[in-house]
Amino acid sequence: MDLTHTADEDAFRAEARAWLRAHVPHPPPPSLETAEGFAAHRAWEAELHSGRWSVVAWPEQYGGRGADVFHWLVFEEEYYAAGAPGRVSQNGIGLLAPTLFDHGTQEQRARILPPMASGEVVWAQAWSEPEAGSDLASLRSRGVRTAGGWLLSGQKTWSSRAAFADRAFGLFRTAPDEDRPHRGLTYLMFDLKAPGVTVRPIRRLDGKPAFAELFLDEVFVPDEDVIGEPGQGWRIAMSTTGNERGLMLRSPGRYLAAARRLVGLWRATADPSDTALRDRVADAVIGARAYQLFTCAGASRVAAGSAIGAESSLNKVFWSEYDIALHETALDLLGAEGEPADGRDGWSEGYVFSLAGPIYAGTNEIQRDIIAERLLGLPKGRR
Amino acid sequence: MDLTHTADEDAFRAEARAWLRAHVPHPPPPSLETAEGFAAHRAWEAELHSGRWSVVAWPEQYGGRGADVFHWLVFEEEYYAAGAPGRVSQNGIGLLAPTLFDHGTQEQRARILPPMASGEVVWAQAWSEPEAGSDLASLRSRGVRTAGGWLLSGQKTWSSRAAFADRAFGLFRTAPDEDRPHRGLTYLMFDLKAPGVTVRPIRRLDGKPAFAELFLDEVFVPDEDVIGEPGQGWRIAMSTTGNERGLMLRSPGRYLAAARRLVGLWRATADPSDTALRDRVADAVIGARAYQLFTCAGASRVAAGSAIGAESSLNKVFWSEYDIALHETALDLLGAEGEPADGRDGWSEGYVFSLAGPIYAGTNEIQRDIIAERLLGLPKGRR
Amino acid sequence: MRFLPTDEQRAFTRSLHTMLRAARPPAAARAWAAGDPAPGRAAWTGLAEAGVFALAVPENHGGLGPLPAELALAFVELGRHAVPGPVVETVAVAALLTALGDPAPAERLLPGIAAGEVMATLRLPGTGPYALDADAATSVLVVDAAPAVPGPGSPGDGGSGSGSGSGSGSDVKGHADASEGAHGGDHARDRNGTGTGTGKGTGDASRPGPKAARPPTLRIAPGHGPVRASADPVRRLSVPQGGGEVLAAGPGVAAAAATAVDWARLATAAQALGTGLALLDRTVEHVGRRAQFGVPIGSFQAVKHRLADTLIALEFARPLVLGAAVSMTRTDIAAAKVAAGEAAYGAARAALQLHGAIGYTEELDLALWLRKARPLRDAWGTPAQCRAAVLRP
Amino acid sequence: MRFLPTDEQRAFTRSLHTMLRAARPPAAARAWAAGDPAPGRAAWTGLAEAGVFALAVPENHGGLGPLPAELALAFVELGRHAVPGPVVETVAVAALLTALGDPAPAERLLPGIAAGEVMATLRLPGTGPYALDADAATSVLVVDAAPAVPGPGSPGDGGSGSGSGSGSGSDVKGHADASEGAHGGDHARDRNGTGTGTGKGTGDASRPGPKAARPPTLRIAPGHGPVRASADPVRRLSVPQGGGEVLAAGPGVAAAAATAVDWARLATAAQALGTGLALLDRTVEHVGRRAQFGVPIGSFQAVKHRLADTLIALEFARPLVLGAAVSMTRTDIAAAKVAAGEAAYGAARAALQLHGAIGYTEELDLALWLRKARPLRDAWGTPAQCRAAVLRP
Repeated sequence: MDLTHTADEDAFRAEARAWLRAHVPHPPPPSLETAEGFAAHRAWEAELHSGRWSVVAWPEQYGGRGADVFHWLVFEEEYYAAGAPGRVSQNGIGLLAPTLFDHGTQEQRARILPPMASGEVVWAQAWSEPEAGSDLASLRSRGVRTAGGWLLSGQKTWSSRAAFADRAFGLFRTAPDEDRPHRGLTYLMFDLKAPGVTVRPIRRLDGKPAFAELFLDEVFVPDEDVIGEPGQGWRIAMSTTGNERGLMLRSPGRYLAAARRLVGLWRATADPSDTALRDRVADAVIGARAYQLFTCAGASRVAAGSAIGAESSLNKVFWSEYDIALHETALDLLGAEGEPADGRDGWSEGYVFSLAGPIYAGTNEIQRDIIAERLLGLPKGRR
Repeated sequence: MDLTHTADEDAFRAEARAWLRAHVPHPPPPSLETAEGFAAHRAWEAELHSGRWSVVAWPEQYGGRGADVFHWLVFEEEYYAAGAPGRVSQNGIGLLAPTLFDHGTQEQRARILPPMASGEVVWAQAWSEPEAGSDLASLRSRGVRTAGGWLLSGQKTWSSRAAFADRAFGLFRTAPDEDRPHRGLTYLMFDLKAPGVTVRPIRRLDGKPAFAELFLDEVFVPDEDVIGEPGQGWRIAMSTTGNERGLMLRSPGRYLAAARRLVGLWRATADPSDTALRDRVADAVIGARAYQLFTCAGASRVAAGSAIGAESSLNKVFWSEYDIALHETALDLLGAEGEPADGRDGWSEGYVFSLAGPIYAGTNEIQRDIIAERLLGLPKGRR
Repeated sequence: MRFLPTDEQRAFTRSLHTMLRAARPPAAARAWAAGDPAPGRAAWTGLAEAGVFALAVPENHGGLGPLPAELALAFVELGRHAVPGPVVETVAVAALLTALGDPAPAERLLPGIAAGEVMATLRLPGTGPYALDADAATSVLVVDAAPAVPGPGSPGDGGSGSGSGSGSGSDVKGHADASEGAHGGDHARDRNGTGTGTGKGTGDASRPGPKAARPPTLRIAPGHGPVRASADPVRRLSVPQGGGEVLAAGPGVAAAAATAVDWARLATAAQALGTGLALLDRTVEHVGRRAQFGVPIGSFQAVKHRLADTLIALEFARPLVLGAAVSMTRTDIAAAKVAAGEAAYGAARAALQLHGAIGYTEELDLALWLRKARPLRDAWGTPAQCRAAVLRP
Repeated sequence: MRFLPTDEQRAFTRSLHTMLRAARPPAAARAWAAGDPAPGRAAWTGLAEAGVFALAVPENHGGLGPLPAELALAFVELGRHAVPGPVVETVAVAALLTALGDPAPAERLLPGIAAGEVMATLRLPGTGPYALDADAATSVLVVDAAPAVPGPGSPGDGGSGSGSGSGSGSDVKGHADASEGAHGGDHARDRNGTGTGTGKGTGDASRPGPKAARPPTLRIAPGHGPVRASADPVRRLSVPQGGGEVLAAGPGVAAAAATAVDWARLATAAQALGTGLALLDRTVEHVGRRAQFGVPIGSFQAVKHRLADTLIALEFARPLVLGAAVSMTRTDIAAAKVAAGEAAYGAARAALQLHGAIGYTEELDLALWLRKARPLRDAWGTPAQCRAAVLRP
C-alpha cells in the first residue's frame, strides 16, 4: 500500500509543469460557453497538441504519449494546478475516443482522432431527447437505411457545446420493431453543419449557450460513420461507461486545485476565528484529498486488472455534491462580491456550472439507486 | 393577525408560574424510566393534581380547568420554563383521554379519568406488535368473545413505560375474517397486573427500561373496558390522531425552555467567536420560535373551527429532527463532559430520548410520504 | 391571540395576487433584466395603487402605515410573482425616513413613495458596494460611515464601516459590518457573524477609533457607476456615486439605518418565502406531469421526500415571517430572515434538481425564481449575520 | 503507486477477522461494560498474539514496527468487531514512548505492550479529565501541562493546558486545548477549533505565560477515581489520580505527546471506519429482511438512498484513513479523523432510524456499534479540532 510516484512519473510531472508554466494563458480566456471563448479554447487545444499534451493517455500514433492512469493523474494535477483552461474537447476525448478505441475501425481512428487531438474538430454528444432524460432506453430519434448510409431524423437535446462544436455522436433507433427498447439502437457520428441539421442553442441559468437542441431532418450519414455493428449501439455505449472512465470523468487534480484556490481566498478574506467558514473550507480540503485517494485506489485496482463498475456511481455523487459545496463556500467567502454574475476569479460561473453536476451524466437519484441495488444488494423497488 | 394574550391568559400564566415556582422539585427527580424515578414522578402528578394543574385542558368535573388551547400553550410554556419534571401520565392524558372524551361512555370517563389525573393510575399504550411497526393494519393480537367481555391473547411491544405502569390500552383483532385488515379491530383497555399478562421490560440504548413487551394469554377484559363499538377500533384510533393532538404531542414550551437552557450553556462555556457553534445555537433558538409560532397558527385555526389533519405530519418531522439537533449541539458544547451517560444537566439522557423521535408515533419516512401525498398531492407510489 | 391573517388581510393578498397574475411579472422581469424597466414600472404603479408602498409610509406623510403585517403579506405575493425592482429598498428608505423623524426629507420622499412616484434604492455601510437597481430608481440614497456603539465585551473596537465615506464602493472591505453596526452591535462579533469574507484586512490600523468616528450621513447620490448583472440578472447592481446632497447627519442616521435594516430584512424574508413557495408549486406540478420509467417522477419516494422537506422548511419559515411582522423585534426579524432565506434556497436547489436539465435553462420561467433565491438569502443580512443577531443580548 | 493493501496485508486482516469472529467480542464487550474485563483480556491476548500491538512498537523494543499502515488495517477490524478496551490508548502510549527516545521508560513498557502484557491508557492535557478504561489497564499514563509553542500569528498566547498539573481532573477547563497544544499549534485558533465548550473561562489571567510554563511531565498515575459509564458503557471513564512516578519531563514530552495524538487519531479513525462499516452491513441485512406493507423495507427508495449516502461517506473515508497511515502527515491524519468520525456517526444515525424501535434497544448487539460511533467521532480530536488542524499552515 503505497502512494509514491515512480521516477518516470516524477520526470513526467516536471516536464508537464515546465511546459504548462510557459504556455498557460494569463489572464485565462473568456468562458468557453461563448463564441469568443470557444475559439480561444480551441486555439488552446491546438497549443496543447503542439506540445503533445492534449491527449496524454492516447497512443503516440494519434498524438498522445501512451500515459497510463497514474501518469494521467499526474498530468491532471499539474494541469489544474497551473490554472490551465477548461477542456473544450472533453466530450470527444472522454466519451467518443474510448468508444473508437474499443469499437471503431482502424480507418475511423486514423481519420477522427488526430483532428480531435488538435482541436480542429470539436465534438458534441447527442444522447438525450426531450422524452428520454435518465431513461435512455426510450430514445425515439431514428436512422433509416439508405444507399451507402443512414438518414437520421428526430430531435436531440442537452447537447453540451453543440452551439459551437463541429460534429456530434449519439444513439439512433434503426430497428424500431425490436421488442426490447434497448435493442435496435445504432451508434452514429454526424456533422453539425450537414444539410438537415438545425442547431438551436439553449441558454443555461447564467444565459450562456452551454448546450443546444438538435433537429435532424433526413441527415445523411455514410456507413463509415457508424461505430460497431448497427443495432448494437446500446451495448457499445454502455461498455464504455463502466470502465475507468468512471474515474476519469472528473480528475482529482481539478478539485485539488479548486480547494487550494478556496484556501487562498479564505486566507485572504476571512477572519480565521470564524469557525463556521473555516470548517467548510477544511471540508473542501478534506474532500479533495479524499477524492484524490479514492481515485488512486481505483486506479490501482484498474492497474491490477480489475474493472470499475457500479463504483463509479459513488464517484459521481461525491464529486457533484462536493463541487457545489465548494462553490457555495467560495461565494459565502466573497460576500457581496459573490453576487455579480461575472464575480471574482470565475467563482460565480463555476457555481452555475457546478449546479448541473447532480443532474447530468445520470442524475444523482439514479446513481443512488444503482449504489443501493448493485453495491449494497438491496432489493429492486419501483423507485 | 396578532400574538397578544388576553388578560385572562395573563392571569392564568401568573397563577401557574407562582404555583410552579413554589412546587417544582429541586433537584429534579431521578429519570422517570427507573423504578425510583417513576415513583417520584407519580408523586409529582399527585402534587400537580392537588393544585389542579395536572390536566388543565380537561373539564373541571374530571380535575381540569377547562383550559382552551391557548391557555394550554401558556401553561406548557410556564411548566417547562420552571424546569418541572417530565409527565409520567402523558400517554393517558394525551392519547387515551381524548379518545374517551370522543368515544367513551359517561361511566368510563367518570371511572377512568380522575385516577388518571391524580397519577393514581398510570397508563401505557399497547399499539405496536413485532410484525406491525409502521403498518398498524397488520395487527395480529386478538380478542375472543366470552361471557361479559373479551379474552385477549397475543403480543404487544414498544409499550412505553409499561415496565412500571398500571394499565394499558390498544387495538385487538376481534373479527379475524374481515376482508379488509383495517376492519375488525377493537379498542380495549386492560390491567397490566391482570392474570395472563406478562410484562418484559425492554432496555433502551442507555440501559433504562423505557418500554416493554407485553405477552397476553387469555386476559379477561370486561365489556365496560371496550371503547366504542367492537370492530370500530381503527376508526376510533384514527379519529383522535388527526385533531389538535397533532399540535399537542410536543408543546412549544418544551423546546423554548430547552433552547433557553442551550443558550445558557453556550454563554457559560463557549467562545462567542466560535461561529460554528454559535450558528447551531442560534438555529436552536430560531427553531423553537418557529415551532411556537407554527403552533400558535395551528391553534388559531383550531379555535376558528378548522381541523388539523395531515399538517400534523409537518409538526412531527420538525420537532423530532429539531430535538436531536439541539441535543447534539449541547453535547458538542459540553465536550469531554458530554460523553458520560449521566452527563451534565440531563443533556446526555435527553439526547438518547431525542433519538427515538424520528422513529415512534409514525416514522419520519411515513410522515414524509403523508406530507407528499396528502399535502402536496403527489401521486401514490409503492414507496 | 388569533395568529392568522384577518379576513381583510386575506382579501388584500387575494386582490394583489389577482392583480399581479394579470400583470405577467415574468415578462416584466425579463425586460427589466434586459435594461428595459418600462413594464416593471407599470407593475410598480399597480402595486402603489393597491397600496403596497403606502403600508410602509405613515399616515401623516400620505401613507397608510406603518403596517408591517400587511407589508409582509404583500411581499410574500411579490416573491411569489417574481416582481422586479427595488421593492425592498423602497420600503427600507420609507422606514429610514420615518425613523429619522426629520420632517423635511420625510415630506420630500415619503408621499412619493406611497403614491408610487418614487422608486428608491439604498446602500448602507456593511452590505457591500452596490445599490440595487439604481439605474431604474428615481432616488438613490446612501448612508455613509455609521459608527457602531461598542457592545459589552468589545474592548476598544468600536469603529465600523470605515472607508465608505467616499461612496466609491471600490473599497469593499470597508463595508464589512455596518448592517450590524447599524444595529449597535458588537463589532468583533459582527465580523464573525458576517460570513462575507470582508472582515480580514478591514484595515485595523487605519480604522478610526471611537473618537475619530465621523457622524453618519444620509445623502442622495448624484448617479451610479456601470450596471453589473447579479447572478439573478433581474437584480441590477451598481455603485452609487460619491457626493450629492446631504439629507441628514448625526447619530440619528445610524439609528434610522438600523430600523431600515429591520424593515429590509423583514420584506426580504417575506419575498424569499414567496419565492420558495412559487418554486415548490412549480416543482410539484412538474413532477406530477413528467414521466420517467413509465410513471410520474413525483411517485418516486426520493422525490416525495425532498419536496416534503422543502414544504416543512417553508411552512415553518412562514409563521416566523408573519410573527416577526407582528412583533417587529430585531431578533424575530433576524430569525425570520435566516429561516425564510435558507428555506427558499433549499427550495431552489430542490426545484433545480427535480426539474432536471430543463430547470437549468434560462428559457423556463422557473429561472426567475431559481436565481433569486440565493441573492435574497444574503441580501440585507446573510444567514451568519442574522444568526449572530438572534443571539445578541 | 499501488494504493491497495498488499497480499500480506490482506492475509493479515483476514486472519484477524477470523480470529475476532471466533472470540465473540460482543459478549466480551458486554462483560467489559458490566465491570468484568476477563473476556476482554482474553481477546487482548489474542490480538497481541496476532501482532497487533507489536505493530506500534519498534523492533529494538520487541515489536514489529512502527507499521502504521498495518495498524490502521488492524484497527478497522477492531472497529468492525466492537472489541472492548483501551486499544487506541495502548497504541498511543507506544507511540509516545517511542517518540520520547528515552531508553529507560521505553524498555520498561514497550516490550510488554508488544507482548500484550501491558494494557495501557493515557490522558493528555486538552482531551478532558478522563482516561479510558483505567480500571482495567495495567498502566495509566498522564502527561501534565504541555505548554504550546506559540504558532505564527499568535502573539503572546503560548500557554495551554494549564491547571492540569494536579492531575485531579476536576478542573476540566484547564484541559481545553492541549491535544492541539501538543501539536505546537496556535492557541487562539485551537480554542476555536475545539468546539468543546471548555475554552471560555480557561483562566486567561492565571494562565502562565510562555516564560512561566512548567516543563511538561509524563508520569504513571497511582490509581484512578470512580468509574463513570460513557454513553457507550463499554467505554469506562475515570479520572487518573495525581502524583505517582515521573517517567520523563521537558519539552521532549510535548513533542512526544503530539506524536501520540497523531497515532491515537489514526487508530481512532480506523476504528470508527470499522464501526461504520459494521453498522452499514447490519443495516443492509436488516432492511433486506424486515418487511412492512408487504415488501422488504430495503426496497423503499428513501431507505436505499440513505444507505447509499452512508456507503459513499464510508468509502471516501476509507482511502483517507489508509492514505494517512501511509503518509503519516498531521494534516492527512486530521482529515481522516474528521471523515471517518463523521461517516461512522452518520452510519449510526442511519442504522438506528432504519432499524426502527428494535435498534433503539440495548438488547440488540447493534447497540455495541451504535453507541460507540459518537464517542469515537470526538475522541482524541473533535471534528472541529481536526478541521482546524487540516488548515494549520
